[in-house]
Amino acid sequence: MLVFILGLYMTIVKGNLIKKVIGLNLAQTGVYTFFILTAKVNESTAPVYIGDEVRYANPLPQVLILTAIVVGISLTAFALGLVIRIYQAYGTIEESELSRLVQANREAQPSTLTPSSSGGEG
Amino acid sequence: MWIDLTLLGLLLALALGITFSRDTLTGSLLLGAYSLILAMLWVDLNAADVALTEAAIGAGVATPLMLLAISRSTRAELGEVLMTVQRYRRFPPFLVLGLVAGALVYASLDMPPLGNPNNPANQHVAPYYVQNAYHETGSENIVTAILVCYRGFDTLGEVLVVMTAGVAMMLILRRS
Amino acid sequence: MNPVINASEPIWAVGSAFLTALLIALTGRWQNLRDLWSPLGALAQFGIVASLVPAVLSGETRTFTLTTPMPGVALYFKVDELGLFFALMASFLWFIASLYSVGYMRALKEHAQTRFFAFYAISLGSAVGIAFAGNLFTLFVFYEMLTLATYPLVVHKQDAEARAKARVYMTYLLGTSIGFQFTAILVIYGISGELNFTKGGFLQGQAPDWLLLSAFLLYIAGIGKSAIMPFHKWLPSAMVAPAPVSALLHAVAVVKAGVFTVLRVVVYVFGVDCLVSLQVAQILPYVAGTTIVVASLIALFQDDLKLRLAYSTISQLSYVVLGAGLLSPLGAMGATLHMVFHGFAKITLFFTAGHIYCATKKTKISQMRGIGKQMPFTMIGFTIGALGMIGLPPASSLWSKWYIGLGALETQHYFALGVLVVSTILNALYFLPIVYSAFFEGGGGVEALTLPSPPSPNTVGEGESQLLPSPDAAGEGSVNLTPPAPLSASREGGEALYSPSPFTERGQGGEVNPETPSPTLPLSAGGESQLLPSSEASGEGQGVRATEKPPTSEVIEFSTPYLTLMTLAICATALGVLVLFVYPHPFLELARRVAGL
Amino acid sequence: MLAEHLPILHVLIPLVGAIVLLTGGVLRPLREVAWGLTMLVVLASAVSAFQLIPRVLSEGRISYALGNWKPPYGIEYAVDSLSLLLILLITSLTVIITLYTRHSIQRDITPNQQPYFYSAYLLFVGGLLGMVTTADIFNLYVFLEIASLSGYALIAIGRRREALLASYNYLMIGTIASTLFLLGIGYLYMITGTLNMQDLQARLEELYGSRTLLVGMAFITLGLSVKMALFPLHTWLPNAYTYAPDAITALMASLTTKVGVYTAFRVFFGVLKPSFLSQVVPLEEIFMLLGALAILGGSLMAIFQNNLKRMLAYSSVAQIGYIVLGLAMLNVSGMMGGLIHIVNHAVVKAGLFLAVGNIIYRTGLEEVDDLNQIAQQMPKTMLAFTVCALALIGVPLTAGFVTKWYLVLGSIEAGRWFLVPVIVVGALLAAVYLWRIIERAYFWSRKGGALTPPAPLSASREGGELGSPSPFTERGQGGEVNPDPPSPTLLPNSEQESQSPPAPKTSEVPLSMLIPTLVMAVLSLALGIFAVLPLNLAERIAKSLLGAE
Repeated sequence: MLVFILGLYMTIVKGNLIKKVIGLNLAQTGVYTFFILTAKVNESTAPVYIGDEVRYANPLPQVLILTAIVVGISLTAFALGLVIRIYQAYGTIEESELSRLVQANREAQPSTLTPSSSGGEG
Repeated sequence: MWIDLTLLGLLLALALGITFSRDTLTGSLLLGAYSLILAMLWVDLNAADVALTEAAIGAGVATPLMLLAISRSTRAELGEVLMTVQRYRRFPPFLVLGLVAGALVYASLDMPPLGNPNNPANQHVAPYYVQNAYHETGSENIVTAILVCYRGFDTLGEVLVVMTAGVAMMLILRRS
Repeated sequence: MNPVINASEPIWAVGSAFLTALLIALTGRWQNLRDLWSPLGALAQFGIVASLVPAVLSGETRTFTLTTPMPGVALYFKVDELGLFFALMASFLWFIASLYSVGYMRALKEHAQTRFFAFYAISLGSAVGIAFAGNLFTLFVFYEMLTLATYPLVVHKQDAEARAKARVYMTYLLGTSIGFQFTAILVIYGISGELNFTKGGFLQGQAPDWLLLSAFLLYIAGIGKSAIMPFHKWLPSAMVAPAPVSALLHAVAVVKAGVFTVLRVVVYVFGVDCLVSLQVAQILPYVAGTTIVVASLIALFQDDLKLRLAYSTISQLSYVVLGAGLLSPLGAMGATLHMVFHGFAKITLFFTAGHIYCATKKTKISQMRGIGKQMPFTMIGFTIGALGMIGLPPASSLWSKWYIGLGALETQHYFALGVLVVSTILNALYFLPIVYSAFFEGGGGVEALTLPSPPSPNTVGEGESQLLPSPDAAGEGSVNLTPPAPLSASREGGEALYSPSPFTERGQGGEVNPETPSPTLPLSAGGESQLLPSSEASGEGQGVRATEKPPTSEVIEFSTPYLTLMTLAICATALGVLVLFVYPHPFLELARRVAGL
Repeated sequence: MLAEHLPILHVLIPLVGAIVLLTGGVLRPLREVAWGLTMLVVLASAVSAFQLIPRVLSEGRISYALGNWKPPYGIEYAVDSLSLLLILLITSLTVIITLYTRHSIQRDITPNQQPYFYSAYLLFVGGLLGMVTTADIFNLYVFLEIASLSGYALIAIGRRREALLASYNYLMIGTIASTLFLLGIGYLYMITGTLNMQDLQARLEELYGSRTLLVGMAFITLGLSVKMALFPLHTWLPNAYTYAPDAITALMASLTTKVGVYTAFRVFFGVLKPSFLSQVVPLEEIFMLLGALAILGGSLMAIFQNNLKRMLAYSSVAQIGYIVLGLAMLNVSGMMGGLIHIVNHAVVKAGLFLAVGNIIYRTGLEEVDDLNQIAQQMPKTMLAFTVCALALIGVPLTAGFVTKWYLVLGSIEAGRWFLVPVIVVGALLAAVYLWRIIERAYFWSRKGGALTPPAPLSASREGGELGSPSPFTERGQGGEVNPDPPSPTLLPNSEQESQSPPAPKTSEVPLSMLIPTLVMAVLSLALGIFAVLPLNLAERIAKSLLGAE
C-alpha cells in the first residue's frame, strides 16, 4: 500500500513526464499486490489442479491481475509514446517548461495552428 | 516468512529509490528491478502465473519501452520541480495523498483477515472454480481456465486494450 | 354547462401566422410578392379569429390539443372570451400594421426586410398562441417564442447601440420569464398537478397561503412583459427598434401579452376568490399604481416622442394590472377592456411617430411644432390616440377607465381611485402640449440664441438612425432617478448657458434632423421638455420662441405612395378608436363574461 | 439464431470491425474504404441495438451469459431499460457522427492513418457500449480502459500540439482514476467474493456498516467522478475537448461523460441499493451539492471563455451538473430529469460541437470574437447552432426545457428549494454565453456604407453607463469600429485570414458534415416536442432504480 501512495506521489508531484509514468506504474503495482494478497489462502498451493483435496490459493484475483497488468502496460506504452511525441513537438518533457511554453504560445497567438503538429502530409 | 519480509523490504527500498531517483534512466532501471522482485514476492504468494506475467511484462516489456522513450526524448531531469516552487503549491498533493492513505488505513481496520480460507473472497465464487474448473474445462491450471473460459471476455478485452495501444501508437507516432 | 367542442380553429389561427412567415422567407427574393403575404396572412388570421366570435358569444368553448410533449403536459389550446378578445385585437391590428410597415420599411429603404416581416409574422403567431393557450405550459411556450421572435426586430438596426439595447431587452424578458415565471409554473404544477386554465382558478385551498402567495408574486414578477416596475427597463430600451416594431411591442403583442398573462393568472389560475383570501389587493394595486404614476412622471420629461410613448405605455398597461389587482369583477372587466382599447390608441400613436420620422426624420417633440399643418391627418390621428391615452371622449378608453374606476369604488380602494385621477391629469399634461404645438405653433419666429455646436461629427445625413442613444440613457439614468437635477439644468439652458447635463447628448439627437443644419435645437429641446411639467400654459409661452422652422407648411403626408399607405393605416386605427367608443357593445359583452358578471 | 445473442452483438460488432480495420490497415485498398466500412459497422451495431427495444420493454432485464458460464462465475451481460437508453443513445449518435467524420477528420490525419483512426474510433465506441452493457464490475473496468485508451489516442491526434499535452494530462488523471476504481473493485471483491453486480448487490446489503465497503465505494466514486468530469474533478475536460479533432470532441462530449455518469449510477443503484445512501452515507447530498456547484461554476467559466470549443467544454461541465443533480434527487421526477438530460445533452451538445466544427472547418475561426456575420456565410450551420443553443438554454419546446421542467419539479417535490434558483440561474448563464455567439453571428453588422451607423461614438460612451449585462459590450464596440469590414473573416488576427481562403458569399461545409449537424438540431427540437417516448422510458428506469427500495 505504501507503494501505491509513493506511486501516486510521484505521479502528482513529479515534473518530468516520464517520471510520472513510472509513478503510475508503481501505483498500479501497489493495487496489483493488494489483489494478490486477497487471493492468499494460508497453507495453500498455487491454483494448478492436482486433485480435489488440496487447498488452493484463490485463482480469481490472480486472473484479474493478469488482465490488469496487461492493461497497465498498454497504458504505459501509450503514455510513453505520447511523451516521445511531446518531446518532438516541444523539445522538453518537463511540466514546468511545458506550461510555460503553452502559456507563451497562447499569449502570442491565441488561435494559431502550429505547423509542426498539423496533420499535413505524413 | 523471512523471505516475504526480505522481499518486502527490498521492494520498499527500490520504490523509495525510484521515487527519489534523480534521473529518469535510473528510475526506469530500478523499476525493472522492482518488477522482478515483485514477481518473486508473488510467487511466494502462490500466484505463479501472475508473477510470470509481471516478470515478463513489468521487467521485460516496460523497461525497454521506458528506455526507448528516454532515448527518443531526453534523459535529463530538471530536478525536483516542486521543491523549487512556492510552498502553497506543495500543499494540495500532500493533502490528497494523506487522505487516500488515511482511507486505506481506515479500511484495513476491519478487513477480513489476510489469508484466511473462510474469507468471503475465498468462499463465494472461488471454490466453484477450484472444484469445477478442471472438470469443466480440462485445464489443469485453474487460472488459465478462468482466464480463457469463465472470464474469457475479459481476456478478449485485455487483448483489445493491447490492440488499442498499438493502434494509438500508430496514430500518434506515425504522423510526422 | 357550456358545450366544449374540439375544433382546430385555434391552431389555424396560430398556424396562419407561421405559414405567413414561411411564405415570406421563401419568397424573400421577390419583394412585392413577399409583402403581399403579411396583409393576407393577417386577414386570414383575423378571419379565423372573427369566425369564432359567434360561437364564443353563444357560450361554446373550443379546445384543441396539438401534441403532448411531456406526459400530462400538453400543447393545449382553448378559445374563451378573454383569449378571443386579445386575439381579435392582435390579428386586426396586425393587418393594419402590416400595411403600415410595408410603407415604413420601403420608405426608409430598410435592410433585411424579409427577416423583418418574417419575424413580425412569427410574433403575431405567438401572440395569438398566447391568446388561445389553454394551459400554463402552452402560454409559456408562446410567451418565450414571442420574446425570441421579437429580438431580431428589436435589434434590427444591428449597430452597437441596438445590440446593447436589445441585450437589455432580452435580459429582462428572458431573465424574468425563466427566472420567475418558469419556477412559478412549476410550483403551481407541483402544488396542484394541474395546468389547464379554469374559470375561477384551480388553486384555492391546494396549499398553504404563504406558498400560494409566493407563487403568485413569483408569477407576477415573472411576467416581465407587463412592464411593471421595477421590470420595465426593457421597454424604453426596445425603442431602438423601427416604429412598426414599437407598435408591435406596445400595442399589439408584447406588452399586451404581458398584461394578458396577468389577467389569465389572476382570473383563471389563482382565481379571484383565492387571491382575495391571500389579500393580494393589498399588494398588487399599490405596485401597479406606483408604476402608473412614476412612469407618467418620467414620461413628462421625455423629449423623444417614442420614449414618451414608451413610458406612457408602461403607465397605461399598469391600469390593466391595477384593474386585475382590484380583484373585483368590474375591475377585471375594465382591465380586459383597457387591454384592447389601449391597443388601438397606442398603435395609432406609434404609427404617427413612425410616420413623422419617415416623412421628416424628426423624433423630438420639440421639433414638431406646427407639424400638424404638414401632416394634418396624421396629427388628427395622434390627437385621437392621445385622447385615448387620457381617457376622454371620443376615445374608447373612456369605457375601460370607467370600469376600472367602478371597480375601485366597489372595493373601496381609494388608492386606486386616486391613482386614476392623478394619472389622468399627468396623461393630459404630457400629451396635450404635443397636440397643441403641432397644430397651433410653429412657423413663428426664428430662434435668437445660437448654441455652440455639439461635438458630434455624426454623419446623420444617412438619417437611418432613429436610434436615440443619449436621450434614452438620460431617461434611464438621470431623469428617472433625480428629476430635479435636469430640471434646473435645462432651465438654465433655456435662459442663457447651455449646461453639460444629460441634455447635451440630447442635442446630438436633435442634430439628426438633416434639414436643420443650424444647431439651434438643443436649447429648445431642453427648454420645452422642461416647462411641460410646470403647466400647459407655460409650455405655450415657451412655444412662442419656437425654433422649429418648418421648411414648408404644405401637406406632405401623401407625397409618396408609401407615406400615403402609412397615413391610411393611421386613419384606420384612429377610426377604430372612435368606433370602439361609439359601439363598444360586443367588447363590453365579452369583457362582462370574462369578469363573470 | 442471432436473436439470442442480441445483448452482446452491438458490442462485438464495433470491436470486430476495429480488428478488421486494423488488419486491413496494411492493405492499400482498405484505406480507401475505411470510412465506408466504419459506417457499415456502426450501422449494423445500431440495427442490432434497436432490435433490443421490444424485448427489453416486454421482458425487462435481458441477461446474457457469455460462453454460457453461469453468471456469478462467468461474465454476464445484461440489458435493462437503463442500459438500453444508453445503448440506443450511443449507437445512434455514433452513426450520425461517423457520417460527420468523413470530411472533417481529413484535416487531422493523413490518408494512410485512416484505418488506424477508424479502428481506434470503433474501439472507443465498442468500449463505451461494453461499459454500459456489462453486468460484471471487473469487465466494466476492462472496457473502461479500452474506451479511455482509445479516447486518449483520439484526442492526441488533434491538429495542434497542445492536443498531445491535453491527451497526456487526461491520461494521467484518467489512469489514476481507473486505478482507484480498480482498487475499489478489489475492496468490494474482498468482502463479497464476487464481481457480478447483481450478486454484489445481494451480498453487500448485510455489509452496509463495513468500513471496507465504505472506502471501496469512496474509491470507486472518486474514480468515476473523474471519468464523468464532475465539477472539482473536471480539469482534464476543457483542454481535451478543445484540442481534440472536432468530430471526436462531439463524440466525447456527448458520450464519454454520460457513460461515466451511467457507470456511477449503475454502481449506486445496481451494486448498492438506495437504502445505502439513506442509511450509511448521505451521498446524494454530496452529489447534489457538487452538481449545483458544477452548474454554477461551469457556466461561469464558460462565460469567460473566448474559444468556442473551450466554452462548450465548460458548458459540458455545467450540464453534467444537471444530470448528477437530477439523479441525486432520488425521486422520480428528478431522476427522470437527470436521465432525460443524458439523452438531451448528448444530442444538443453534439449538435453544438458539430456546428462549431463546421465553422472551424470552413473558416478556421475558433474565437467567439471572430464570428461576426458568420451566419451570412454559413446560414444552415448557424441555424443548427441557434436551435441547439436554444435547446441548451431550455427554451420551451426544445430538449433542454423538458430537462429543466423535471429537474425543477423534482427539486420542488423533494422540498429542496435552494436547487430551483440554481437550475434557473444555470439556464440564464447558458443564455448569456450562448447568446453572445448568436448575436455576433447574426447581428454584428459588417455592413459597409450607408448602414454603418454613426452611433458607435456616442454609444460607446454610454456603453458603460448602461451597465449592459454581458462583459462583451466593450469588445463589441471595438469590433464595430471597423469601418467597413468586407469579409466576415476580418479580424484583429490577420494570420487567420491568410489561412482561410477568402470567403465567398455563402460557403457551407460538405453535406456529410452539414447533414449530421442539422439532424442534431432537428433531434433537439424533436426531443422537446415529442418527449413522451423517452420520458416514458426514463420514468420506467427511475421507478425501477428507486423501486428496489
